Amino acid sequence: MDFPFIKEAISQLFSKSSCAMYPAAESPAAPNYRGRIVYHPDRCIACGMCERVCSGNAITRRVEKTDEGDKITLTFNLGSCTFCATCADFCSRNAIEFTGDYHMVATKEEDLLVSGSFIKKPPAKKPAPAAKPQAAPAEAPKETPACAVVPREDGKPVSDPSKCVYCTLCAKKCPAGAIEVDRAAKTWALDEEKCVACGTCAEVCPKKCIIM
Amino acid sequence: MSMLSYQHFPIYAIMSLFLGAFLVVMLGKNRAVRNALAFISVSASLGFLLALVKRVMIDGEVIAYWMGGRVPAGGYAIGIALEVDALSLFFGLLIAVAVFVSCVYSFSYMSHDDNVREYYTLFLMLAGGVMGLVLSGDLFNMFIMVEILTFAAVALTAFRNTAAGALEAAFKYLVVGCMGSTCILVGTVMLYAQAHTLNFAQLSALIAGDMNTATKVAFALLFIGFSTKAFIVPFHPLAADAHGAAPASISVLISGVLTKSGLYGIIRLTYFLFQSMGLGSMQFLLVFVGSLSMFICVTMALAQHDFKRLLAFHSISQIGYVLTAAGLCTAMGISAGLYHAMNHTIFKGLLFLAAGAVLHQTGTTDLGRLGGLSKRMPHTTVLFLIGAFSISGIPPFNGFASKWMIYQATYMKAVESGNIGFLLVTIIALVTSVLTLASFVKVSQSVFFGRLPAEFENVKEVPFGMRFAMGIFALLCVVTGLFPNLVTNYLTKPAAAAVFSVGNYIDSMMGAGYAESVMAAPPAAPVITYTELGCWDPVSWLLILAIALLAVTIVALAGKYDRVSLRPAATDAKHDLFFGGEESVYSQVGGGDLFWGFKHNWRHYFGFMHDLHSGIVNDYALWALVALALALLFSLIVL
Amino acid sequence: MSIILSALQYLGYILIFPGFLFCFLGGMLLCGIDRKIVAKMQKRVGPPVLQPFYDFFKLCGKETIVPAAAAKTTFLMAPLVGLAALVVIQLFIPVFHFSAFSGMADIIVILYLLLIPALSIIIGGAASGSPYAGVGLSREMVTVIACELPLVLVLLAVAKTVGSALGTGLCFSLTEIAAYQAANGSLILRASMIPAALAFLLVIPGETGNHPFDAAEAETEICEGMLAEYSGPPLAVYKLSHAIKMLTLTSLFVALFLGGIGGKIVNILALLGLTGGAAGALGVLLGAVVLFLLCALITIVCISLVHAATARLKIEQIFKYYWTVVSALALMSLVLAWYGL
Amino acid sequence: MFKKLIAESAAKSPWLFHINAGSCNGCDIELVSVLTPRYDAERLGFKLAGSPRHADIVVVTGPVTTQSLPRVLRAISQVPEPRCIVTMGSCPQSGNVFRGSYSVAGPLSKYVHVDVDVAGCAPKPEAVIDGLALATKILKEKRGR
Repeated sequence: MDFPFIKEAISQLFSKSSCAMYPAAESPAAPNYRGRIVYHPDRCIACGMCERVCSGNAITRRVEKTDEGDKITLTFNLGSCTFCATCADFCSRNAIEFTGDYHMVATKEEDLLVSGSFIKKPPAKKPAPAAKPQAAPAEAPKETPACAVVPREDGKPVSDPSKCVYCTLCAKKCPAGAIEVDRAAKTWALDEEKCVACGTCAEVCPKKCIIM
Repeated sequence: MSMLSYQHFPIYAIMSLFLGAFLVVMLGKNRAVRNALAFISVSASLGFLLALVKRVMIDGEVIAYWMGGRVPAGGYAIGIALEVDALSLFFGLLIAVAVFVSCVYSFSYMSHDDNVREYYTLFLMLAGGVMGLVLSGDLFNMFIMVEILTFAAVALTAFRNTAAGALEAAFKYLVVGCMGSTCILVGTVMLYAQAHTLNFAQLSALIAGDMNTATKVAFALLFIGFSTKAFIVPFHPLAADAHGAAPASISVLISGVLTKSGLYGIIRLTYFLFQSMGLGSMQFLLVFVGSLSMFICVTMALAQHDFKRLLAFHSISQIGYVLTAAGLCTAMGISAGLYHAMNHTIFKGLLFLAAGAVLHQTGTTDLGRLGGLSKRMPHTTVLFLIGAFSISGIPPFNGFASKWMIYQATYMKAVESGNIGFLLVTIIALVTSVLTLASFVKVSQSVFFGRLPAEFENVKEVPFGMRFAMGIFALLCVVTGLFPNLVTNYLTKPAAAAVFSVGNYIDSMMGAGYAESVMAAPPAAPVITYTELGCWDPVSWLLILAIALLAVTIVALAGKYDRVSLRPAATDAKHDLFFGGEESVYSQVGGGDLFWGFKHNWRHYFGFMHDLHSGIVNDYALWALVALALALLFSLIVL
Repeated sequence: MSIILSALQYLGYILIFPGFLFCFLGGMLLCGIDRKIVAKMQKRVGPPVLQPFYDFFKLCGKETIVPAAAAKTTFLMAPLVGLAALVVIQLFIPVFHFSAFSGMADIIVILYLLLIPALSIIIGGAASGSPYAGVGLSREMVTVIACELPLVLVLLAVAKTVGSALGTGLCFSLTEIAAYQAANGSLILRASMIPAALAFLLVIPGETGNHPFDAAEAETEICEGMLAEYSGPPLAVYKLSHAIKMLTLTSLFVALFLGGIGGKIVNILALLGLTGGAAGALGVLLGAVVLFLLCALITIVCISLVHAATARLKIEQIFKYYWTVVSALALMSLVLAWYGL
Repeated sequence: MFKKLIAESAAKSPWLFHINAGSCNGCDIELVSVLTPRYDAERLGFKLAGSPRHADIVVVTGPVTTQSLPRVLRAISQVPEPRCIVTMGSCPQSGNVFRGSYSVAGPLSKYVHVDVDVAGCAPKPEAVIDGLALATKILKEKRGR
């Protein structure tokens, strides 16, 4: 039988211990450590992207009708989160931020929930004359008239066929997947239910032919 | 010389047993009469011997009793004589106690068996034979008693002929036993041809002077004959098979009594008849054979799977201890040997009775199938533990006192003789003691602790008769362990003195002055003094241990130590055994799967031993012949 | 009156000085020092030295669960018997020149009394009925067999050396050995005794069941072996007897091989000019402190260093190691002692 | 005095028993790394115990699969009082990414009262030490009663 570590054992006896005395000495997390989630409701546009990409489906959204508009609360359940920060990557408004705070110890369920809410006001435009957009009956979204393009009253995007080159970039970028573009038939259609008027298509369009 | 004077007590002791045997055959139809007869004859024999203790042990008188009043005429002893000196009385007492307890035990132990009448007849014949052998002063008379006890033992081994291997074990025992008896007979005949007398004392006076080849051959034959009776190394597998099959009360007799008679024969042979123990080589013979059987049998015992076979091998290993101690030819050695022989009869008897109790209640002694019996048979477990602790030499019990004397004797002999061989013997003795403890840990885990198998769920405690018998042995275990000085002063020292005073033995038999006239240099009777070197005085050790234990238990109980949580409902996971989370199914770790580390390191040794002990009778007969040849060679060269 | 006085004195010996209190404090402190030094050797900070006390009192506060398959009384009584036997051994080990029960310190008896704690843990494990305990006790017994041979050889060597020096051929009494060493120097300084001392040092971790040789109580492989079913106060008693066993064996080493220091204590007292009762009491106190310090030193050398330097051995490696390497060392010193070195 | 001493030492020598209820071993390594020289939980008295009978704090990792559920509950029930149950990582707390799978028997809190949860998908050793320190405080209160 041999004693493999006698030299190390004896030499370490007199050297300093390599112990980071944790509770006494504070030990900060690594620079971009993905710890506790901080949610900025003001930036959020409730596009639901984070909720869909979260693998641990830790994000839940609750919409309440209030007089000023829809009060949307997003709750992040740290107890079900894998801290992979995919939601932060996908959040086009980077409303989700992972801080370096790793002290996530809780005795009650609630301590692990991070939530924030904001009121989503309807668009500032004059109120719609008749049916409210949400209650729009199921008439098919017709092509807008070929004359000069006029922005729609519910704030959703409309494309100017004259300038549109049907590059389908807006369809790809639309988080809600509400735009269908058919290059052959040269048609551009918008699905009102899905569209959340986030403005990504307008931003992205190279020809700036989408106006809100 | 009235009928009741003490002179007649030796013959009464023997005859009460034989008479009992005869009467049991005649009147033993119903159970009560039979038990009463057996009890009376056994206690009578014990009573007669106890009456002699004062006279023989304390006053040192040697009783010479000529059967039929035929005193020696013209210097030649014609009649048959009984001679009881301290040594024979010591062995006689040992035998009487063992026979008494075994008889009490077998009243309830044999209740299940049929034709128990024959059992008691053979039982009393065996007891009478051994008592006769130990008390007789005539060489041929010893041979006759050897014949009686051998046949009684063989018949009793095969008593439960339905048991597997009983007939085969009895046959093996018969074959090699008869080889031993014939060796004794031929040896006796050769001695008679030399000295024209059969009287033991006269023989030892005449033989010791002129040692020609005939007497040397006679020595070898007699030595081999008596070692077959004592089951020493070349003959030990017989004992294992015999004990495996015989009923437990008979195992007590075989291991406690039969082997002692073999030892008695060897001691008489080497110290008295040939007075050759002074020779270094003779001591080497006894010590070598003793330590060989000590070590081989304990390692064989570790490998056993059957409770009684394991105990059988242990009894041979303890006989090895006694033989080693007796072979030292020092006062302390003999005394230690005799003390250990007595202890061995007591704790080995207790262990065999415990094995019998287990067999009686569960029907099997296979270590693999038993387990957890302590929950159903608590008294037997406690009694077994007392026996196990005393055989492995745990201090407060008797095994320790005698083993401790043996270590001192061998070590002192090594120091005095300067020969390092005896040192090796001490080391073997100490290591064997630990191996004995290991095998008894194996037995206690496989039989009494561990998990209780389903088939023994409704096993009940043994009847009171058996527990009472075991209780007697357990009490003796503790008493002889606590008062060794009592035992040594009154029992072993006089016996050791008797072993050395050959001259007194001869004179008391053949008349004063006979020894000086006949022998060239009559051995002077040495005064027996030896100083025990250590300071083991058990009573105060036990007192301190008891006080410490009391203090610990009081503190524990004060701390509400016994407020424990027991299982409330029939099934509740909290009080189940921890199985790594699994459902705790029945799984017993016992029997063969213990001590893998030791067996793995000794696997070549165990493999060789396994092949050697083939169990075929002609192998054992061959061993007996080889042993005889070696003995002849040895005695021709050495004596 | 004097009987009551001497009875009280003996009771004091049993309960206070070399008995329970000294064993409890000394054993636990020794265990604490051992754990601290092992941690230091692994570049860790390690638990506070009083950690064994905390463990002991915490376990005393826990609930004792007796499994249904266990034999209840044996299960509960076994730890107490082991503890009592260990304290009895400690009583007979002389503290240099002071020995509580002077007439009765005997090596062979101590050798056998060391079996009782091992037996108590074995019977306790067997009584619990758990298969882990079955495997544990089989390994514990093999470890006991393994340690027995070298221990026997060492004790015989010491007995022979002191015996031949005193002329009685053989001396088993510890007090005589202590007196002999006080008179002419510790035994460790003699040539023939160095291998014996080394062998004894190697036996101590095996006998107490410390790290490299704790196959019997391997918490990872067989869930603490025989202690698998113990919880609460019985477990506390077993941990306590494990700690006391370390103290007993190290003080046995001091008594056997470093007795010479007793002589120096005596002449230190003489130097200070103290005589009579005061010197006796002070001498004993000084002796106890020096004994504990020596024990701590030996624990660091033979238990902590070996614990930190190597990994746990398989049970057959333990057996082979003890019966070849360590026994050879001990045999060498026995043969040297035999031929009068 | 004695009872106070016991309560004090209950907080100073908490022994852990680790149950892996189907974990991906991320948390298991983190738990064991707490005992390495870098974080050295032993200086606070923590020690990994081999059998639940010796444990005070039960650390459960993994999303309590249906296969391991009965075994986890049996092992936890075999721990003597007073005891604390700590779930480590997101899996025992909510099933994490495995929630809703046919073989996950749901969060541990459905079956047993969980005292402390250390969140993090493989929480940092420091967080584990915090959790265990919190558990010892709870142990002391339980002991105090």
